[in-house]
Amino acid sequence: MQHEIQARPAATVLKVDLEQGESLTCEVGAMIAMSSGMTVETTSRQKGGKGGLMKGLKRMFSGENFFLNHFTAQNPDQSIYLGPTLMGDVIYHPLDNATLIVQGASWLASDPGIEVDASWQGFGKALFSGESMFWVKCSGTGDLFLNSFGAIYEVDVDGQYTVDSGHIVAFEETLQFKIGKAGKSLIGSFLGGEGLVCKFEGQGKLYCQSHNPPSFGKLLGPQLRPR
Amino acid sequence: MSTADQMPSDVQFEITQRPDFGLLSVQLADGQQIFAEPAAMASMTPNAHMKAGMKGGFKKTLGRMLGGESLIINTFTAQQGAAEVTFAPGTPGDVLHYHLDQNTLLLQRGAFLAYTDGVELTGKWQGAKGFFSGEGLVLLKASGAGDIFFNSYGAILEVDVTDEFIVDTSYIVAFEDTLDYRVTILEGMKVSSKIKSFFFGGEGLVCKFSGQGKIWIQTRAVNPFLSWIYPFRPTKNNN
Amino acid sequence: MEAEIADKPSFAHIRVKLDPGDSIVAEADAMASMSSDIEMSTRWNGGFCSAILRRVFGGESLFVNEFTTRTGGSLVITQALPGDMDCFELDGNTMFLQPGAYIACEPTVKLGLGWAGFASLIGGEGLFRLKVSGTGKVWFGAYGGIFSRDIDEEYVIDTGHLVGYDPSISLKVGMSGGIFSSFFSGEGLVTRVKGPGKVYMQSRSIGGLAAWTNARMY
Amino acid sequence: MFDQSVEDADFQGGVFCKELPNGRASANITLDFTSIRARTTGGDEFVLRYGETNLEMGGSSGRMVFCRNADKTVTIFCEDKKFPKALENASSGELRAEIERVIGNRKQESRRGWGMFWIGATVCVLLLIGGYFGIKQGAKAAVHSLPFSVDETIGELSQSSMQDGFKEVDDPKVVAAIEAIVERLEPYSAIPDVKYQVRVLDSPIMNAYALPGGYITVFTGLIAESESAEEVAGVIAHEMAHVTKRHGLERVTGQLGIVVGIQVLLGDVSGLLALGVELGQYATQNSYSRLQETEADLEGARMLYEANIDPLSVVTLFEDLKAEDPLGLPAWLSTHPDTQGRIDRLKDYAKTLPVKEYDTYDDIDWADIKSRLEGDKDEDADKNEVSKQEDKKGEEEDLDEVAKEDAEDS
Repeated sequence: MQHEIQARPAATVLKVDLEQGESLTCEVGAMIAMSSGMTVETTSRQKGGKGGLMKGLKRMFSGENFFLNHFTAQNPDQSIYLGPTLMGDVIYHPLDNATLIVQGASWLASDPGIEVDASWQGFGKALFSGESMFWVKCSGTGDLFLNSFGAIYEVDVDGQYTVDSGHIVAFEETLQFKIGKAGKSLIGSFLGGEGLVCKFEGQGKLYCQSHNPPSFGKLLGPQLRPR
Repeated sequence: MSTADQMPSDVQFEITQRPDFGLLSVQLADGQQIFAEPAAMASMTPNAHMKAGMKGGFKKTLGRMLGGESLIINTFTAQQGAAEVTFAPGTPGDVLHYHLDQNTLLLQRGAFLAYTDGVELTGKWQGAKGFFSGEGLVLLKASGAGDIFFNSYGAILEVDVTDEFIVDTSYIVAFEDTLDYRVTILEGMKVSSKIKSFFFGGEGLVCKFSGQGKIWIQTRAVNPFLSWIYPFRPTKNNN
Repeated sequence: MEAEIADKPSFAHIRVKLDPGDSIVAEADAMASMSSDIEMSTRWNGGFCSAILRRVFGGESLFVNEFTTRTGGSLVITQALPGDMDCFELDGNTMFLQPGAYIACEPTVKLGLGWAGFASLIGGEGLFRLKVSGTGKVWFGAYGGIFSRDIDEEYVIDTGHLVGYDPSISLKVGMSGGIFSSFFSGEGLVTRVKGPGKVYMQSRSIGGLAAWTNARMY
Repeated sequence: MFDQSVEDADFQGGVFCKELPNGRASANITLDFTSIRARTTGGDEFVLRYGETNLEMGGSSGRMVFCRNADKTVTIFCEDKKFPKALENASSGELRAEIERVIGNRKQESRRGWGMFWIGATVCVLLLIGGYFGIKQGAKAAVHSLPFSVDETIGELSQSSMQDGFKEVDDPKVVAAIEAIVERLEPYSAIPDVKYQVRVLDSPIMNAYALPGGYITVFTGLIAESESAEEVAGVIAHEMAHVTKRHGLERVTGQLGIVVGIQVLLGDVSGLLALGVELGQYATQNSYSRLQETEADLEGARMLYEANIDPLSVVTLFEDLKAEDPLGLPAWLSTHPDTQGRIDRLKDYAKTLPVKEYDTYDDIDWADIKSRLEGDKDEDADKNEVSKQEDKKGEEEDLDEVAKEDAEDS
């Protein structure tokens, strides 16, 4: 499987070349275009896996779709173009028998060997960070593609790192995150618009997005026709 | 990303800020004209004279309207010396240039930004396949000889089709009329999963292009953006 | 201090590296992430009264955050809009920014509110403008890409595309064409700026995006 | 005791080391008598002797064990639940103290986490409650510091933009009668020089409403159902009280104020607070109206009393209303205080007033006014049926917010 990421960071598109018989599991609605020798299968489970219904439901709670689309090349030299649904970036993160915790809706596509499941992140964190209660947990070995709103930048955490809520895309399972205040005082943090932030601890990779979708939505929304 | 920029052109232009916020700036020689969709002008030198009007008679205007464009086309003319006009579409996305040489380009609804003298713009009836493709019954048809500038939502990918190519219906920006397309359900799907894909999979209906020619694909679709922004819209006060 | 604007023009954000003793002031909620050796403190955006004025008329927040460090660290500053950012360095001079365009500055820069005049209001650019003066770098942002023109005499800018300008620039409201054309062209009123001086513009406008979105909503 | 099974046990985990490509690799971990061994998928082997190993717990689950050497150049990590126990056994107790320390830390942290959660939740609730009352009072004060001309402008705009589809009654006698009622009350209104403008609309609705600035509308239904001019005077006084107490403006700013207030104070507070605000707004609107209704009842009664009209004249009308509302919905469900409650409050208030002789509207022949409307009705009864349907529709769609809520009063 070869891939190429083009037009970064806002209108990013992912082109994946597949050999005959190779498959790619994608987020529903991510396919933009493809060559004509491909087939698609829609299921709620990992390709060839079991236990679809519950997994699908859990994924729904984490902000992903109930279904997954598995594209398979029937002929040699096929390619497929994938894109996130909103303006944003795509990154490549290969997994080697490891786990990546991904913020809901940031998973774009992965090797069929990677299990895309949801993991419970805790009530308190969800309440205070404004993030979802379930996050997507991608584990296994193979290629993994994530998307975001905003450009994605990578941070190698060794010790502590602070991220404003709404800017997390994904992090390796070796990192722990807690909710904390951004500044010295809690009130100050709130007045400064930062409020509670996510503090990462440990060692591992962290992916952040440069922009926060709700902030943009709140600026544009008032100018739109009422619903 | 595109070879269209090397095409010959009748007008001196530059497209900057590609592909996310493509901005077209046109340098008009004294007396030269360019025609643009309403509200596209971002800035201009004061000697660029703007005039709004209908162009191309009733039938062409009606065709354009059905193709998702406005009744009005603005004409910018350089008066007393060279003038500069910059055009920006409303959407975040790319702007592309294409030089027509007595051939025809089909554009998705609302994709047209500006054109030079010699280009004719009208609508082209698509019938049932237009209906199923979700792109509307009428596409915009640009023909004649001259430059046309069109815009997309997201970046534009240019694909040279030599045989067959499949594009999700919401991502088509433009294609040369040497290509034919039909709306189809993806092959190799079982009946049950066809239905599932159609309702839940989002990838049920696609356009299958065949023949030889260029097709331009945008990297984002509009509908997901509309549904994302929905909760941010103000609510009607009806209590 | 090292500051670099990354991912221009669509998702521009500032990647700042602070050395001990450096500090940077940023708009509330502009911090996206930071290393743990950065300290954040919140204070009024100027004095109490001017902060309130700027909040109400200048589209800026009531508070700003100041980031400092004892051991050195890095942080990422961003804006709510997907779009471009640019930076200029003040050397005792003044610049005007449209409401909401300010993102960050060095602590030596003064933020004030200026009356932009009725021409600006009628031109759809708001009654007030943000006045930045003093010495140091100022980062500002826009929706869409930022492009600039050095104006000698006069230049015509569509409503909603103006981002910032030199104090030597004056604004006038005009029609984009004749009465009929102005009304039907979708351009309506435009801002006529008179130089000499530099104007910064954005290649998209929120109004344009809203109009485009509204046309597709049901 | 030496445990055979531990030595054989394999754990899945990983290694951090600068020398590895990418800085990390997944690894197979085994434990022997002296050390932790990790063999990566790339074939590299890393060994940590128990004596030089420091432990830490963390990871996204909080249960991942990190084993590090003193200079932190090699880290072996494993999330297996059995790993800590196996480590304790294999190291023959050498790492027991370390393991107990990290597990203890984790438990303490978890407790602290929950503690923080409850404190945070309580503070949020308190802030919401505090903010709600603060803003409610603040909005009221702000409204009353604005000049009354603001009310007049809003009222005028609302009145002219309302296309309610009702026919205005132009019978000079009817209009004069209602105007006379208003004139009599006018000198006693709390804000002097309010220019009251009265109109009578032809509709069977038993109602009247006021817009800010003094625009009062009476429906013929109210006149038809009333027994005397004094009853109608009671309703009109209530509406005039809405005007002088500036309830329309209060409500508008109350709704705007909460959002603006929170935004001015806090800037951008997403998620939870936004939800809280919306809920708070809803609650405010409801109790605002109830408070305002009560306030208007009492202020109306005061005006009636000072104008020498029996403030209890309206009670008979209320009793009719009560009979029409057999469900007797409790007050908290609606924006209107329950009718019996209103009657009781009025009676209580009347008791506090010094007894005096009340006048009646001798100059108005109420029976005549009513019969005039009756006559009108007979003439175009059919037409009314049709327009009644349209009226209902018009009421739902066209009346703007202030007008509509006021139109529901009686």
